Amino acid sequence: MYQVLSKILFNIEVSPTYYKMGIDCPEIASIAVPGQFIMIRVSNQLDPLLRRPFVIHRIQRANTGSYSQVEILYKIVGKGTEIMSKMKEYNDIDLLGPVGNGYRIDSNIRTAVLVGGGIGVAPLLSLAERIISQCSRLKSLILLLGGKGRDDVLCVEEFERLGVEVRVATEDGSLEHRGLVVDLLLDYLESRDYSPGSSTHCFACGPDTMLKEVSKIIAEKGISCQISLESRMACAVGACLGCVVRTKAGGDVYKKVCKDGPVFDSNEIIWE
Amino acid sequence: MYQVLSKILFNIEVSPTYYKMGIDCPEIASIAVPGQFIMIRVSNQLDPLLRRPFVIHRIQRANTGSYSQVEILYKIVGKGTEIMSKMKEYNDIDLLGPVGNGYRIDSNIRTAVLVGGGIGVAPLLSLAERIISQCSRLKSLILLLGGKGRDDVLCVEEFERLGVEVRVATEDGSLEHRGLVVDLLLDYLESRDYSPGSSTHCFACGPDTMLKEVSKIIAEKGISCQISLESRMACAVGACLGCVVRTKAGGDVYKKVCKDGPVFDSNEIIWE
Amino acid sequence: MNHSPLDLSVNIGGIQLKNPVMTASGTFGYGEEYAPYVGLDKLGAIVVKGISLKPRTGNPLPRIVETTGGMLNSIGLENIGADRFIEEKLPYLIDSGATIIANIFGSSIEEYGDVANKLDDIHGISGLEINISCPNVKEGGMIFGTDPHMAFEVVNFVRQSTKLPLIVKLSPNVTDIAEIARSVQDAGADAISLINTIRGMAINIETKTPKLANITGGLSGPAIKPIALRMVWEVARVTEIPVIGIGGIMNSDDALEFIIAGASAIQVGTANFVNPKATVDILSGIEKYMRDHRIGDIKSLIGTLRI
Amino acid sequence: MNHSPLDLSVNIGGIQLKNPVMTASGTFGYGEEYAPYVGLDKLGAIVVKGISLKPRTGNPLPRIVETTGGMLNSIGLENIGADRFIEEKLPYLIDSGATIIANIFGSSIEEYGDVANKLDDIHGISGLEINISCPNVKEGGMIFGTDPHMAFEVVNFVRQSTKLPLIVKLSPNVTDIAEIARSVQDAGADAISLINTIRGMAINIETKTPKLANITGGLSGPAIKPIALRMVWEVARVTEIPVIGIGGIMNSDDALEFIIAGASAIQVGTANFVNPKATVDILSGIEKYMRDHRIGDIKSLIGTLRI
Ligand SMILES: Cc1cc2nc3c(=O)[nH]c(=O)nc-3n(C[C@H](O)[C@H](O)[C@H](O)COP(=O)(O)OP(=O)(O)OC[C@H]3O[C@@H](n4cnc5c(N)ncnc54)[C@H](O)[C@@H]3O)c2cc1C
Ligand SMILES: Cc1cc2nc3c(=O)[nH]c(=O)nc-3n(C[C@H](O)[C@H](O)[C@H](O)COP(=O)(O)OP(=O)(O)OC[C@H]3O[C@@H](n4cnc5c(N)ncnc54)[C@H](O)[C@@H]3O)c2cc1C
Ligand SMILES: Cc1cc2nc3c(=O)[nH]c(=O)nc-3n(C[C@H](O)[C@H](O)[C@H](O)COP(=O)(O)O)c2cc1C
Ligand SMILES: Cc1cc2nc3c(=O)[nH]c(=O)nc-3n(C[C@H](O)[C@H](O)[C@H](O)COP(=O)(O)O)c2cc1C
Ligand code: FES
Ligand code: FES
Repeated sequence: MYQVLSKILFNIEVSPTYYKMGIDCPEIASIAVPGQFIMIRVSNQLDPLLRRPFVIHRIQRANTGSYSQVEILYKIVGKGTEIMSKMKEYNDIDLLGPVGNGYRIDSNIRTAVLVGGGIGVAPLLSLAERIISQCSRLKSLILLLGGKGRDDVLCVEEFERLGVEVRVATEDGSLEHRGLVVDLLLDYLESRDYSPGSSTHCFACGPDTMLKEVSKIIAEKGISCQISLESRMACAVGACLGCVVRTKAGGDVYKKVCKDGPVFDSNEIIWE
Repeated sequence: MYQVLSKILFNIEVSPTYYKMGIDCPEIASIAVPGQFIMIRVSNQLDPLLRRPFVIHRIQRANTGSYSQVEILYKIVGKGTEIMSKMKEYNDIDLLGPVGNGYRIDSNIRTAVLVGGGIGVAPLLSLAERIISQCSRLKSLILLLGGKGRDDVLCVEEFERLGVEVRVATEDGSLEHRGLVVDLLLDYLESRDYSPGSSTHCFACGPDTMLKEVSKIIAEKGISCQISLESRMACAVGACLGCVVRTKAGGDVYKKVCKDGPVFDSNEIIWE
Repeated sequence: MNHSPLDLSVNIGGIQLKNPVMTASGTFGYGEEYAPYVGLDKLGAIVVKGISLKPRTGNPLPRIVETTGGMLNSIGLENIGADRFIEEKLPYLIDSGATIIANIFGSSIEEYGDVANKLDDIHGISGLEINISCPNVKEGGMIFGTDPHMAFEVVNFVRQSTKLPLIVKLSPNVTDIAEIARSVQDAGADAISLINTIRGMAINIETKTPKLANITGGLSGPAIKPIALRMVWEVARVTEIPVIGIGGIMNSDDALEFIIAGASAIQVGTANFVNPKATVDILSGIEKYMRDHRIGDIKSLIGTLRI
Repeated sequence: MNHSPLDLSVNIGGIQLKNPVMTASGTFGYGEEYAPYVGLDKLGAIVVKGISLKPRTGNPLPRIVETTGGMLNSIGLENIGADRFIEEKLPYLIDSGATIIANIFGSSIEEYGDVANKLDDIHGISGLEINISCPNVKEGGMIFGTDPHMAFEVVNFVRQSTKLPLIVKLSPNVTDIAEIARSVQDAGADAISLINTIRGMAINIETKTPKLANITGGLSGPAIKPIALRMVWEVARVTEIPVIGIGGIMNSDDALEFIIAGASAIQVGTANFVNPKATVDILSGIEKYMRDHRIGDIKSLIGTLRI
């Protein structure tokens, strides 16, 4: 894990209130795996004080061939992300990373179902890229994507360019299916596209309510599911015990989202 | 007095650690007088919390003819000025002003001696401009300017362009007289340039130690001297009583630098 | 509903306020200073700079230091005294249509009583706020507001010196704020306001001297908000009289936190320095929140914290 | 002089430290977590997360809220207990070459004694820091550290349970910190550290619930620095044993303020979260100050405030 002062390569609005930032940081890019995150210091002053966590959206190769850029996808929700949205290219940004444990990718995967809710799509792009490059037996890679409205449905083109099949649900019906992404999951699991078995894996990221639902549905099917959790963080190194989540590991113990996660097996979590 | 969100027109380094900022604010420019100041909010966040005071360096006419710009001249000394130095043109800046009482310019002035120490030169430029335009009997306008080194001696050209005679002292001798600006004042008062009497006025701005010295010297000569004081400020409207200075008005009472000043008659002040 | 009139009025121990947004003593002068920015009659009340019987010159300079998210002040209760307040400052305030609360203090119990008594019959003053964070000179400098018995004594004495509604302003520099609150309630306070500033210090490492001439000063501003909010909640839970929340309120969200915690009104202090329109901005933010949440009467929001 | 070696060593009640920069309990885990950023053997000491006799799961979530210039935490002293600390965490720390101080607590006087006793003979521990900001479960939740008599009792009991140097960490939530400090000195403390966090609160105005599941939490970070500094100064003036300054120290200037106010060493807490290299940055900043000011021995700077 590194602390680096890196250059912002770009910082663009991709949809109202959603931004994508590219950062030149070979130290982090070269060792990061999908699902890991970075901690960004949003101000040189002491308000806001704490760093903000953002999952790595994409890990990019520079011209030379080795990984050197990371991208994050973020939504303005408060003062930290507001400040970030005003940062300019060539400016320095203070990063800590890569943090945590990313998705574990079983090279025997034949079917991968990615489930993303809103900004939860962020880690799934680099995940899709890695699955494609690492799973030689891959037959089907499908993304179920949900959002409140059409503006909250991000990166569809990028996924399609990778050959991922994308199905979309919006709560207001402004794009494709009107309803929740869990509807898409239920539909999928009932359809003939779905092939049960140990070579089918599910990966989900999104709001807690969605993850809880997805976990329940998946548990009934008995297939493996990795989910990416969010939690309020102070240190992100496992020192402060601020970010813990209740898990079944050894009965009922807290695990640290920052260090033991943010990716967990869905059946590990005790939902409140 | 107004609170306005104004556009920065330029913000340039004029000498190492010294900057000049131009701001488009007709509300303030059109009513400001030399010696008044503005309060700048340096961050939208809450650190730094308080506004910073800066005296008006210049009041400029826009093309249309009415005053619409103010300029400030500032030195980086801490975190607020550091942040200001990074502000960009076209950005918004939150101002309060014009604050306080400026220099009172007697239209009968024949000789005006301006004394500036370091950044204390800031208010003297607009003052010189006003004296020139308002005092029809003006015979002699002289600026005595001091600084640690040559980099701390600012605006000489601007004054000379106005026809002001500029004499410079630097502590390290890197420019003109090696020594203090008070040396220049003493010399001047001994010279034949100096004409005692009620039509000679002195105006000074600089560090407290300098102002104290100048006040003492001037008091002995019995000529009128207005000095511009600095003090830690919170409100700048006369409400918090944080910025007071001991004066002889009515015995020994505190006056508010922000509201009763920042310009005072030198013989009013009780120096600590 | 969106256009039905909102009821923002609150009653603070007998003082009827248009709305719960007041100014904090010592941060708004005598109102006049902020009149270019704020319609004084628009606010719930103006609490003026602390007044003593005789004028006081206050502490030496420097009196102000900025800290992270806050500031220290050691003004030392400089003020023009009750007589000049009545003659020079009150008429303007009355003319402005503002609801006026006089903040008072003394360095002995008797002095508290004297100034309360002096203001008792003055037209235009709606209530008194007594600042018990002052050192009791007679008892060797101990602060009235840090000992429940002394707090009782001073409030009890002032209570007998005035018929005006009495707000008692508490010092946060105590182990158990609820205990002090109960004492002053028992002594006859009509309302409680809190918090005053928290004692703090800053040092210049070059000169090795305190940054304030008075060595220590009072910390105010957003830095102290979490502490203030906790204390307001602790006090509101155990008292029957209205509580006024003070401490680091910068915007309407902050104000609403205090109201939900149990404050019937709030005071805005340091925020005035940062944003001279803070009080009116807070007021309109509260109105917006009420509209958005379909709250017709602010009183129905007070103390609604769910725990 | 610029190149002569600097003496940064200090002795804290029998614990010899290389330099005055320590980590604050609960903000640096067991050292290991920050090893990628900081040479653990470079610091004065590592104070580990608070240890109780048995493991504790701590409070429900959320446990963390950011505030202006600070943060509230309600971790609730979650920890793995003394046994697992000794088996799983201590060996790494010993290997790293760090000077190790164990922060301990209990919910009864006896429990304090038990954990002190358990760590007494453990190789590698240079001293104990006892956290007396914990509720005394037996006495109905009252905090040991807010009553001078209870503070005396607990320190006195621990004193008899261990031969290790004993640092007592004070709670700031009191009226008179100097009084508590004198009590623990009388009870046999070898040093005093302060301040622990200040109780605070934050409310979500949409849900009308506290932002922390535990309702209140402890405020730390630069927001509290002025209060911490004032308390360190008040305590250092009236005690003979060394004082360790804690609270909002973000950089070497902050650290130097505490040393000038009378602290023989300092602890860095919340700053680690913002800048994982904060401790070493502070250390080199102190060294630079000493060079710039021609101070050869840090001890000559302690308590040099001129008032
Ligand atoms: C492991 C992880 C990965 C994340 N990845 C992304 C991402 O890729 N894109 C994205 O847009 N968001 C992501 N988030 C959420 C993101 O961290 C928050 O939206 C952000 O911290 C909000 O900061 P703010 O200052 O704008 O909001 P404020 O509400 O002003 O923040 C106040 C405090 O709350 C914390 N906070 C607020 N919301 C969240 C949240 N949802 N999760 C954790 N802490 C929060 C902030 O970090 C800060 O400490 C991630 C969160 C975690 C834990
Ligand atoms: C009426 C008036 C006019 C001024 N005009 C100018 C000017 O034209 N150009 C210029 O460069 N400077 C001027 N100053 C000084 C300027 O306000 C300070 O340099 C500036 O506030 C420093 O802010 P900082 O955050 O960089 O420093 P910091 O040291 O980080 O500031 C900390 C706090 O101390 C206050 N402070 C620090 N130095 C001073 C000071 N010298 N006077 C008053 N408050 C101070 C700050 O406002 C802030 O509240 C003026 C001061 C006053 C009172
Ligand atoms: C400069 C200044 C002067 C103050 N003077 C007084 C006073 O005279 N009487 C009083 O009761 N409180 C006084 N206070 C305390 C404020 O009224 C208020 O309780 C405190 O500042 C906390 O609120 P804030 O964080 O919103 O500023 C003063 C505060 C400041 C900052
Ligand atoms: C997340 C967190 C956990 C803490 N845990 C402990 C603890 O276990 N024992 C203890 O004595 N103090 C604990 N503290 C208090 C710190 O050691 C320190 O006293 C306080 O945070 C003030 O210092 P700071 O402002 O530098 O953080 C904790 C503080 C934080 C922020
Ligand atoms: S954020 Fe500190 S332990 Fe996870
Ligand atoms: S700065 Fe507040 S009275 Fe002058």
